[in-house]
Amino acid sequence: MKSFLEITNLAVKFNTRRGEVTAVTDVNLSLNKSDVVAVVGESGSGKSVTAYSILNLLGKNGWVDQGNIEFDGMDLIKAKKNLIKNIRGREIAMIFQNPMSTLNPIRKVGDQLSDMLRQHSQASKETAPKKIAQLLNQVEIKDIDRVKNAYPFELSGGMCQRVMIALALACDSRLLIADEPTTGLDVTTQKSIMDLVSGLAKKNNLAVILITHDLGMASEYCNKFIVMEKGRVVETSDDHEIFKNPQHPYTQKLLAATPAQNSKVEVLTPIPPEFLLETPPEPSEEILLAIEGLVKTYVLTDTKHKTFNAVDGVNFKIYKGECMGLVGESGCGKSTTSRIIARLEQATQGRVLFEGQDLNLISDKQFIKSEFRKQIQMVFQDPTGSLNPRHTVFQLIAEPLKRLENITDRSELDSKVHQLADQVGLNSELIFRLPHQLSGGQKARVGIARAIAVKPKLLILDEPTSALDVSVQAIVLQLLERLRRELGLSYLFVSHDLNVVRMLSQRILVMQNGKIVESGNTDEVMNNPQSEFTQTLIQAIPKMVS
Amino acid sequence: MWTQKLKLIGQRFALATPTLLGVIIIAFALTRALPGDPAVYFAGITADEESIQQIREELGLDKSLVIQFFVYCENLLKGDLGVSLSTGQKVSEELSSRFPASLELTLTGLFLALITSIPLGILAAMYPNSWVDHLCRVLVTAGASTPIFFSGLFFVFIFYYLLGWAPSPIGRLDFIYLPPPHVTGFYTIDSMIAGDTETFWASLKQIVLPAITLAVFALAPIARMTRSAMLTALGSEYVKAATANGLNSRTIIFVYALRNASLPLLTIMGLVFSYLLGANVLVEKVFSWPGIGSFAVDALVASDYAAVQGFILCMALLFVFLNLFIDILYTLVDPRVGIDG
Amino acid sequence: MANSTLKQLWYILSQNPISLFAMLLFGLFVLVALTGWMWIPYDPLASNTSIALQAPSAEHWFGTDHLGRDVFSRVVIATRLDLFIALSAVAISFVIGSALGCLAGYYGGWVDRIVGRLADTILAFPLFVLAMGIVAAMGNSLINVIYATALINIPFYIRVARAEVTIQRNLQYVQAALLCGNTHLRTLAFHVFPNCLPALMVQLSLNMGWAILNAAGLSFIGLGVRPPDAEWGIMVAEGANYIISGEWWLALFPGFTLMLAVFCFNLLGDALRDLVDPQKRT
Amino acid sequence: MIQTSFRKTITALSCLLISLSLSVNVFSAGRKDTLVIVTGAGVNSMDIHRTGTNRPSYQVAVNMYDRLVTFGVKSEGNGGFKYDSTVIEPELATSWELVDDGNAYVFKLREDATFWDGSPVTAMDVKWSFDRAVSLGGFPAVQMKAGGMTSPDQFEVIDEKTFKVKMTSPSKLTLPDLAVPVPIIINSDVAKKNATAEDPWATEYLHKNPAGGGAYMLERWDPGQQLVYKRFDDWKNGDLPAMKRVIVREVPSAATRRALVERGDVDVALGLPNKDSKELADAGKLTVVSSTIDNALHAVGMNLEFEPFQNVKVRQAIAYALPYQDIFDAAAYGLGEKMWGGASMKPMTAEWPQPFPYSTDLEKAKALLVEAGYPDGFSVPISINLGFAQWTEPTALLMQESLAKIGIKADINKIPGASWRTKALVEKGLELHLKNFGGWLNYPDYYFYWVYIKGHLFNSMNYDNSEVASLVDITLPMPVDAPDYEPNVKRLMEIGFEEVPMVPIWQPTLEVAMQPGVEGFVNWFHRQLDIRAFTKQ
Repeated sequence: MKSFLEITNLAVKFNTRRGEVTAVTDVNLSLNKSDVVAVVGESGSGKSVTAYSILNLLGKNGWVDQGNIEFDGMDLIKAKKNLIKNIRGREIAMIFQNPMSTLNPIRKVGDQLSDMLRQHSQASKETAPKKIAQLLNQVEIKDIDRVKNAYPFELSGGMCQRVMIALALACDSRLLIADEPTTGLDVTTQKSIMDLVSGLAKKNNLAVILITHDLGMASEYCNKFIVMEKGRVVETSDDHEIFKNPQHPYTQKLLAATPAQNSKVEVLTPIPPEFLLETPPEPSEEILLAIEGLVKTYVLTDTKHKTFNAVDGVNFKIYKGECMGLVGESGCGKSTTSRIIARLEQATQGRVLFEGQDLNLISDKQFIKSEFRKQIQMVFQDPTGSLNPRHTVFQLIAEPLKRLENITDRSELDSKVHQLADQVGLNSELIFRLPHQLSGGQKARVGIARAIAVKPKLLILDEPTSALDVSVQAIVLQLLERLRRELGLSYLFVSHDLNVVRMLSQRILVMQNGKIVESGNTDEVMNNPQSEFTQTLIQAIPKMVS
Repeated sequence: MWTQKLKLIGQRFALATPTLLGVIIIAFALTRALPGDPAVYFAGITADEESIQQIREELGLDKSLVIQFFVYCENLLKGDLGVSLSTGQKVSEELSSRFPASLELTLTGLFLALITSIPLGILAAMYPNSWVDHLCRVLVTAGASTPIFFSGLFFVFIFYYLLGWAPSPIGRLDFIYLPPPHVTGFYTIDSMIAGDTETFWASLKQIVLPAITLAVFALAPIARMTRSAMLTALGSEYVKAATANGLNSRTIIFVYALRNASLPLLTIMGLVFSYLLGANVLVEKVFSWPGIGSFAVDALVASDYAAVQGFILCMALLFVFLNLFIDILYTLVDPRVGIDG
Repeated sequence: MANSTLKQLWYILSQNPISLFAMLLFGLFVLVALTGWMWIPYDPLASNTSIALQAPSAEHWFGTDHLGRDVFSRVVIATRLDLFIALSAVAISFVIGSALGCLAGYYGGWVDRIVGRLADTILAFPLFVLAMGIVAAMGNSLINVIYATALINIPFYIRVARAEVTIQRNLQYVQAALLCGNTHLRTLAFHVFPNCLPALMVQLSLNMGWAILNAAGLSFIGLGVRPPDAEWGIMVAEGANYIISGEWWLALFPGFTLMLAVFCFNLLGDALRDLVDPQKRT
Repeated sequence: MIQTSFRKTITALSCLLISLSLSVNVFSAGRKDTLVIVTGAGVNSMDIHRTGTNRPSYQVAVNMYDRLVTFGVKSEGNGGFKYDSTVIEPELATSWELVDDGNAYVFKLREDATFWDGSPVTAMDVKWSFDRAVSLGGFPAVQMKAGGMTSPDQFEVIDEKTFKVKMTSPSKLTLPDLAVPVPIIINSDVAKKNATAEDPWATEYLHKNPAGGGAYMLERWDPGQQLVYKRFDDWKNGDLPAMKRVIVREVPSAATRRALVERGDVDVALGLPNKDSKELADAGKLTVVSSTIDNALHAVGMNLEFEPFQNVKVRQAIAYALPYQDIFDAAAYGLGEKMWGGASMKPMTAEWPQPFPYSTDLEKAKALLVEAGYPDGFSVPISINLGFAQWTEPTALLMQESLAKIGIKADINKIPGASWRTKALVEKGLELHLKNFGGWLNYPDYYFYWVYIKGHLFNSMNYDNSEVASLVDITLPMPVDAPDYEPNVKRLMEIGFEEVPMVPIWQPTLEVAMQPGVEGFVNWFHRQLDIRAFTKQ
């Protein structure tokens, strides 16, 4: 008997500015009713393309070049437009990443639900409101009346995703394709959304294809696994065996790189690098940075004189040679704190004592000329956006040397840049490339090389790996750890991901609503969290079931 | 939410004030810098020094510029725009009698442009890089590239002089008709109100050719904006999601894409409108249309301060109110305005 | 690297035959502007009343005008003047407008407000009428036509530069530049501004067309270019009186060439925008 | 589906457009007793005495008001008429005589003449109107002054129907000056009713509301668009006009005016460019009237403030360097009277204007320049009035080309019509310029009075010659049949020939095209429209 959904030998091509590009080849997938399949892979692996080709959503420039997709006996590739239209949303539903932008921004949520219901004749004008209430209730939305009459921008990301799920459930479809449904959401929200999806799937007997880059999430919620790399399926497994005993080297690499509850930075690659096997030096007792009563107040523009404290009385210290983790969800004030320390913003109140000197007392002009500008540097979140697209790698790394060290001699610059590139493991033939010709990991290395060029004492890492694939993240984390040990740097590691922070940091701060709610040694915080918020955070981390 | 929106509208009003002040100052400075002594101009053909001086005093031109400016502002507050020296009428009367003509023409042009260019833009966005897209692009660009004085002249030549399809280019109505009783000032509407279909057709015939000339010129910005906004909307996540949800293409294009695309379209309408008002000047010249554009050109040539200033103020006011209107419309269409703004 | 850009260019051009056409046309116009004086068949200024108002023929491809001058030679020679006016006007508005726009977008606050008001004030006038007023007030000369055309285009550069800088300012490379010890002004000038150039270049190309139209419109109503200099707008204006009497070639050829030039710049702007940002093409 | 709906919309739209265009009925000039005239310039006031009233508005004074006297009108045989400067005819006055040793005129007013409101026209009305003309200042006062009338004291009411004008000294210009458009007779009762303390002459009221007794009344005036006249059926001061209603529509574009008359949409097109007029005449479908304007010249002026032009040889060199025939062909299309190639440096007759004794001779021009000490020429801007670009532009272009051949480099300086007066006539600061002036009163001495006397408005050349000044002074009041008149005038012309501060090129014409069957266009010295004589079959 044929399975519920059967993809055989799928090959998809796209017409792009660089000519015809094959996105996936030879993809096979089969799934039965009530299966929850994870399609795992890093960016560019072709996992989303595979999902989109099921509903023929490849857009104008993409097409299925080869292969077959059969759904419940229907050939979806050769299907007429009308048939596909009726299958979309009715038989097979889909939810996407960035729920805020997948809902029509200027149409009320209720109307969008009603569009869907009426399109598929699930309700009439009269019965729609009742049905909508039912649906919203199903996705565990409490204040149904408010949500129904709300525009998407008035709802939180998690709420929007719930609405999307409600849309997907509206017609009792039998297959749900979830394309990275939790990307961009906070960890705690992630968990509740995934719990909801898996609960509903069980209840409604839904088959689910979960497309994700997160092995942890896959292992927690799915029962079948497909690993993809560069448009090909590299490994398939019908059970959790894959986590214990991965066959393909890529799966092994991926598995190693995925931070688990207990993984250490040195084991993020299948073969641990030598330098990390040495025992790390003990952090010194000397205080490098002390933050005292830091407050940052913003005036809200649309309302009269209403203010909002992004950072609300923060105190902490960083010792020399130490990595301090700063964790919190989006909007908690962690970025503002780091930007104030990096002197990209001015504090409203409080002191930033760097080696005993209050930086807030130095004017902007003086600061640029002072030693402190060299001593505090930063690595940014977005490896692409943080590199000037018109500068070559050489120019990018040389910029701080020219500006802050006043090195103008070309040969001196040349040797320094090469040395730095070498230090961060950047091949010297990449040195005259432009950012768009580099991979994500290479860009991250350039960012790090630039930051350490002027030999700073404190390096602020602002979510340095959140835009990277896990395998790249692993290498970058190892690089950072190596540099800290070799150069005796101190880090302030800002991230939303406790699991990542944990691996590099000796101590951890947890921030919520502009305040620090928990601080302590990494092991203490992870194993014995005191505040309720930290507990939820830790619980929300997907557990690798193995 | 509504109080917030009202507040926002109030803010827009406040924002317009410095613009208006700037306009008054620029208008004043500009017109005072015009060459040619109006006193000499209006003294008549055989006037001598003495009578010129007499007229100069009469016009207040012997006083300092600062005083002239304050006198002007004072008069302005009283709603007195002065007397146009070249037509001899009160500027306020002159403008109000000519304004409907310009507005009727501009709006008709805009309407024609909208009903042709929006479908064109949508078509082009639905089939990007197809022949439809290319054709649309070439057509609208050619329209925007044609100097309006050139197209106007050739339209008259072809459609009036050679083919005789269009009526003579002599303004809003042919000689044989009398203007309909004044209600809105728009001859087409007023004649409908009066139930005079003959005059209605006559005025409609007069307006078609100049309005088409204008519309051809305005096709491009609207069609291109429609196309790009539609492309953005059609390529957006929510359209993709709506497609995945199986909504039919009619709903997707009109309810999901077009309504979102109408927002950027709205914002350029103000610009298009002012663009058309500027183009009006030349069209009114070619078609002898008795609007404020041709009035302003004549006034400018005659160094007619009061008229030029009145015209500029009238335009600025119109523009400010138009933008306000667009803002309000925008607030009504886009629920997000006023919340995160 | 250069190779891939070329490849991309070729792809865009092959997808868009019209852009290709515009590029060729642009090359032709530049060539004509640069070399026209060498190969025109007649002196564009020499009158000969005995052959006035002759229809296009083998000797006079575009016919002759009311003074017996060769319309073809005049149309060709006018290319240089028209492109010169447009280019200088656009260059001035580009420099001033983008500088103001960048400052406004980068610093925000009162700088933004003042610059914004300035742009709004200029835009509150029907631009063509404003240009007329400026030329009439400052004196009827070519240089004033250039200034006037430049002034009315400034708001557009302000807008584009401001919008672009507002986007760029929030990208992290700006903060990285600051961390590298650049002052704000330096960051703006050497990091942000170059990244706004593509968008500004698109505006520049589109504005070239606009500037030509505007200058031609002004000379149509008798402002700016002085006879006997050949300029398309003035030639259309001179020819306008002869259309009804059947001497259509006086206005048609310069008018058509004018249209073609503006057309070419508009399409070129489109093509540039395609190259810079395919999503934004309008 | 969407496509089809678009297609439907577009089809519907094009159907609408086509049906619109097809249903257009070509309106041929209309009913028999209505005349439609298109003109380029618009009327801006109903009151010729008011400050700021433009020239086209003088037609209101001509058609809606009467004067005491008028000039005779003679047919030119081509459907057009021309005023006769030698004949003064009755209008409101039935007779007049010179009294008090030629120091005053006494006019008898028509007994049954009434204003539009039916009230009789009295000498009091005339007095009030003339007082107004000399009191309001500005243009009317200056024009009255040319006829020797400067003060209300000069106007006296003898009885209801008898009126006296006293002159300060006898002048041949006084009577003709009463026939120009300025001294109109206003219904003083109506005017006084609408006068205020600040505005005793009712300028505000009369500006918009004519109050007269002329042949036509105002039916409708849309400033900037049209003026509609309605016949005053009780008009007694002349033959009752044929047309009951006359529509004067403003159409600024000359080409459109031509198209309108050529397609038969209007009866009369005024102010046609010479070229159109010539072509329409050649086509033969329309009646084209082309007649010269008395006492008017299109000329090149040379400003004596500019150093080279102080040398008479340079001025003569310019006069020899002008490409007269080319200009006449390209700018005038051969219409008008040639003003070059005169036989001798001494005028044979007192006829004015007459050709100046210059013609194109570049050799001679070059030689004169060398003699004058400018062998390499010099450079000088040619200033032209954009308001008259039709003729000034081609003329300047051809001049420029020709002057270059004798080494004079001339750039063309275009001046908007509005600034022309200030720059050319008031500041008198234009070095080389194209000028045109026409004297309302057709006497050569009147022309010299305005143009050749230092400080006078139209002497844009700053020409100063004491002999001319004294000759004009003596000749101006002199009757034409006085023995000294002809020699004086000849001498003036001789000086003009010899000294050439201005070089006339041609005497311009007035061009009008009319539908066949329409007749009665009158070429007046004031060049404005007189609708009273029009007839239509």
